[in-house]
Amino acid sequence: MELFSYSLRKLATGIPLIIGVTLVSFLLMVYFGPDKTFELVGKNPTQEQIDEIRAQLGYDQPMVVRYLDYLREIVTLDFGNSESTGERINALLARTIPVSIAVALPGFILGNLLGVGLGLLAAFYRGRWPDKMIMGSAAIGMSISFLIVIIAFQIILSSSYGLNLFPVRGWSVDSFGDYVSYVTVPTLATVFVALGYNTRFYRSVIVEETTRDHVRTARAFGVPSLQLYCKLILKNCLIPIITRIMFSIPFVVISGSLLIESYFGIPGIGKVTYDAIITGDQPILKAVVALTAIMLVVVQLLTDIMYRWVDPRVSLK
Amino acid sequence: MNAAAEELDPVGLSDAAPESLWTKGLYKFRRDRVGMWSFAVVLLYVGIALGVWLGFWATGWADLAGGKWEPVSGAHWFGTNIIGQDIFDRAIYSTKTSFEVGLVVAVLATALGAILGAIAGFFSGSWLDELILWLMGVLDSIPFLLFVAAIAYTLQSIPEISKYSMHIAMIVTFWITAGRLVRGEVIKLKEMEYVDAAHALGVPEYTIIFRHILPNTAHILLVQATITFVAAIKSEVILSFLGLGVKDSMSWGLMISESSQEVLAGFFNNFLAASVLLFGLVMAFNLFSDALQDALDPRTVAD
Amino acid sequence: MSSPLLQVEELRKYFPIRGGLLRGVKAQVKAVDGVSLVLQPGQTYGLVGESGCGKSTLGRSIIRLYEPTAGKVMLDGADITHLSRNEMLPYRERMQMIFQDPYASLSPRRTVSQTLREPLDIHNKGDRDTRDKRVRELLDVVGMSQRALNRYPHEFSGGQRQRIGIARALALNPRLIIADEPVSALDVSVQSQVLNLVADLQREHGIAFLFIAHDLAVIQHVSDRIGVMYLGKIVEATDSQTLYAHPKHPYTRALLSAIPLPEPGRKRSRIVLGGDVPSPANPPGGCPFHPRCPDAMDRCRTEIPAPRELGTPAAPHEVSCHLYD
Amino acid sequence: MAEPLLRVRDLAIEFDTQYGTVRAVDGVSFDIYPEETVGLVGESGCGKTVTGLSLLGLIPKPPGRIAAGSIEFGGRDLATASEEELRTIRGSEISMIFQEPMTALNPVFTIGNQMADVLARHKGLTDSQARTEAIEMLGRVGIPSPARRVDEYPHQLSGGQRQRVMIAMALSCNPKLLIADEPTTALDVTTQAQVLEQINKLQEEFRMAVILITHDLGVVAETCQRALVMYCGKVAEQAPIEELFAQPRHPYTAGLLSSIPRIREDRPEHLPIIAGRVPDLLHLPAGCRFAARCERALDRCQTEQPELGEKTASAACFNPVPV
Repeated sequence: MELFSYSLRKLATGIPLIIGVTLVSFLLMVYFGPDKTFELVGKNPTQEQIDEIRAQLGYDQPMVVRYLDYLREIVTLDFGNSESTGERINALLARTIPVSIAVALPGFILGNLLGVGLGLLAAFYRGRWPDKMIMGSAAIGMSISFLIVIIAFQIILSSSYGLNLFPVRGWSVDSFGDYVSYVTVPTLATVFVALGYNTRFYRSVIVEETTRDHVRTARAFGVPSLQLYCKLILKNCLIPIITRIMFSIPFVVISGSLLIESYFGIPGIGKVTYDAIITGDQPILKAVVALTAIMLVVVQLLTDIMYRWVDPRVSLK
Repeated sequence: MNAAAEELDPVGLSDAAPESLWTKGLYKFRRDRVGMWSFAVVLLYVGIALGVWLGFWATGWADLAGGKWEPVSGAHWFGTNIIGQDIFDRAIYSTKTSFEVGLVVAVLATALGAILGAIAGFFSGSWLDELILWLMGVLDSIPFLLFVAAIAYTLQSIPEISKYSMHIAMIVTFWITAGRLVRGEVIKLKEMEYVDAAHALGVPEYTIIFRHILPNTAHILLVQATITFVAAIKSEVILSFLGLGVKDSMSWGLMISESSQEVLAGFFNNFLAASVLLFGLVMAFNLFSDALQDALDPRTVAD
Repeated sequence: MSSPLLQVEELRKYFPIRGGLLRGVKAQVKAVDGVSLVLQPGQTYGLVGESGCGKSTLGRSIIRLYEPTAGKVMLDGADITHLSRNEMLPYRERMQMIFQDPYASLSPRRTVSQTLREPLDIHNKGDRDTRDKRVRELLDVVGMSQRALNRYPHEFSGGQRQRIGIARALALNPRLIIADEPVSALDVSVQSQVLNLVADLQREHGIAFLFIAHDLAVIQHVSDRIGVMYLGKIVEATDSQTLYAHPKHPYTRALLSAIPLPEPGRKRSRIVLGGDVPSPANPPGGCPFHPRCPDAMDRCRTEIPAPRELGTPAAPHEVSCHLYD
Repeated sequence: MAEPLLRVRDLAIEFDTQYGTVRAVDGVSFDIYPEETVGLVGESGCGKTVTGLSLLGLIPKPPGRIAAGSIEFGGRDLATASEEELRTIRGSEISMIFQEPMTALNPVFTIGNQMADVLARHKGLTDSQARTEAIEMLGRVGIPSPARRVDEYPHQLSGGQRQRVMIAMALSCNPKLLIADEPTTALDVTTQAQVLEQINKLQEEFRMAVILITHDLGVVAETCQRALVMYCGKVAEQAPIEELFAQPRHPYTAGLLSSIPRIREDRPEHLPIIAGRVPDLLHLPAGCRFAARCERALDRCQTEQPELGEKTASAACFNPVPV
């Protein structure tokens, strides 16, 4: 019950964020955005034709009404139809979001697990050669553009100039084998790029924790190193770790990996968003923005609840 | 003159020149070999970019100087692209583009973050802080690429500015990291007793913020500026690749975009030239930034 | 008797604890809860108590680093409790502060001369040359060499930094200095150096001090009058000799007996208090000291003792304790 | 006299800094006998804490290391012992408590959990045995309602109580030696009195030796039988308490004793002071480290380093204060 009322209050405090995000994107995309009337009407249009198109696009309504319409769409979770294909946006999301999750999830999990593991290892050997090796590799990994990684991995793993092990592009989940063959290269690329950043972040969090007084106490009472790092220190580091992981979830789920999906031609939400950006398909963009903001508010709530679960000093107030 | 006076000094100060924290930081940086090497590489890139800017080299980046996909030769060091432009010139020219984006975004985003972060931190808990925090939260919640596209939309009608829509989008999103860092630091610093002392002397609030507090975050800002520089360069490449970035000019992102079809046909020069130059700059800058951070870390500098 | 330099009447400073959805005030931390004191020109009032008793908050409320919640602060007979930042400016010349932490009280990126010139600049004292001269003079007064001028704080030891902080407070020739634990962060051998300096300033420049400390041994050397604070209230106040010779309040007695003496073999009957200082957010009812008091009676649990005058008009001795009712 | 429990000889501890190597402790020797309380006194930076940490191999390395000397304890040399060996000793035969009770305990585990962990490791107790034992120990150090407190987290306790928990944890395996590093410095005077009383009482009950590291000569006078005064990485003087306070031989000890602020019946115009400041460890003088601040310094003091004698009461000084 306490949890429930806390959740309600927390969600309520998310409203200004949602309003802010929608307002900013509405102002940019719609208020200051391009007038699409003349893209849609034919040559030498009559005034009636123009008016009809404008009414269809809602341009005849005042801006305030159009923004309130947007808010109504969010509350009812009904974002209308795509301007370019006419497809129901809800159907579009239901079709593409699972694809995006399927593409991004393995890389996301692996990238963070390996990041924590390597971060622990580097922190444990701080200043000695395993640390230098890991951090050196992380610096190299961080310095290679995502784009280059994708192209290079495609050449090396998927093209006839390299190992030619996986399909060049495309997507299929007809069988588990298909899934593996299509998801491997995107996953490897994601892990490669994320690992450098993650390892650095997790190592610095862990190293910071090792300088705390309670770690010296633990050593003064004979706690073995393995237990010290994997239990005592790690539990104290969970708050920044959880924060980092949780807050990247909305961007992984809703906007997907736009670059990966458009490069590999994977029909996920990222590709849809990219196409919508290129064609200026506002209803889709508005839906993506709104959903990201809502997800962030929910994630914030979940994160707070998880904080209490890992740190007794945090209370739900 | 009081009794407990001069006797205190004999073992006091050394005769060496006064040392600021910067002098100490410089001393430490000089002894960091990786830092010095990476700094040298960064300087090399700066030289290249300056040369392009002054018109010393890579002036022919847009000329059709040869045939399609010519291999590496004395005339074309990295060969030519699909329409016969010199890849070496184009790659060198792109260095200037990168620095332009990197410097503009790093300087302006860090400055904006410093000012807004300092104000939010100093007045933490007030409506001003709430407003700035809300703005940070909002801008952080809009997917980056969408934001760039939206800004580009908005500025379409103003041609003089529209070619900077990428810069503006980056500044508007990248200041947030600096802003949060500075805000956190200022919240800590404003509790320091030297700030109380300034209040007790009647120093005006904005003088306290900008003369007493903000200079003590300078090391954070400098490091954050280098990090933003790298982020801007990397984003520029991806945005240009996606067609949302540089137009009417040359950039490594555009070269990679050109090459994405070529590589499947087995022509790698465009891709390699852009990637290697980009990697070199980003790597050198990352290492430089790390060394700078170590050198300016007050925990090790102060004692 | 001359007119008082500083008069504090029933001063209160409450800090709100916020919580809930609209961040309403859920509770109050009563850091300073109705304190009155009077300080004559050139005198030193020692304020002593354990951490969390509100002594620092009191000092900071007097110099308006905190906005007092209620009560009155009068400097030279003028009420300064609610003056605006600008109106306060002329009073800041007369009242300055020195701080506890010699590592935090000087801005690390400003040289000694920049730090010492600032008060003169803010208050428009003289021209360039007179300001330069004044800065050199200040270093002299606190016993530092002129070589310190262009150096940064981190090049100095704790004791030297504390001297620079004192020089900054002296720059405007104040009549009152609030010293918030100025020696507690220093090593023993340096503490005495700074205490001697404070005593000299008091004697030679006629500056009055409100000297805040947790250590009864430190405060004795500089104070004319001493007030003992517990949970936001002054529980006993009298002149220095009387307090050490005839402490009345059970808390003062416990505090005195708890000081470890550097005299081995001298066995004393020590009053060891039970428990810890309660949180000022949730103070006990009645006398705030009753849960730890060895002499607590029934009425102490319910009734807050009022200050009682036990001394003479010439040597006042105020105690807030039911034992003396 | 009995065999010493701990025998430290010529201990030297170095730290690498960016400006060069610093010897924080330089040639320190002392013995600790069973069941005695010895004070290790000095001002900040004199090397007292580092000496304490080195006894358990807790010097952070890098940048620190034991550069020379031996620490004999129970037939082993702790200065050269392996990490495994040290681990079996830490918290069981030698325990240590620290200055900052607020941060010394792990904030995300209950105090019972942290205590039980020590008991399980060193005494091989099961979880429920360890818990019972932990509750008993909490009671013995004067924590009210220990059975309830055992399941609380450190942030729910006050500073004084946390320090008691640390003491309970330190004594739970009956150590032969307790190293207490400024255990009451962060506490208020009235709480300090409680905690010192508790340490004295427990020392008798547990029959252990205590090394009390502190800057407060008052605390030493009230709790120790012997003391070593450290200055700038060296022992300046060692003596039984009564002797040390009544007749300090080293001018530094004498200066320190007279400069302590204490309650006096008559107020002197000036408190006695030690002029000058402690020399920088990077630029140590060739002779006695106190010479530049010393009123009794001879020519010889500027060039030659005085040695501490072997006797239980001795001062490292060429011109000691006459008795």
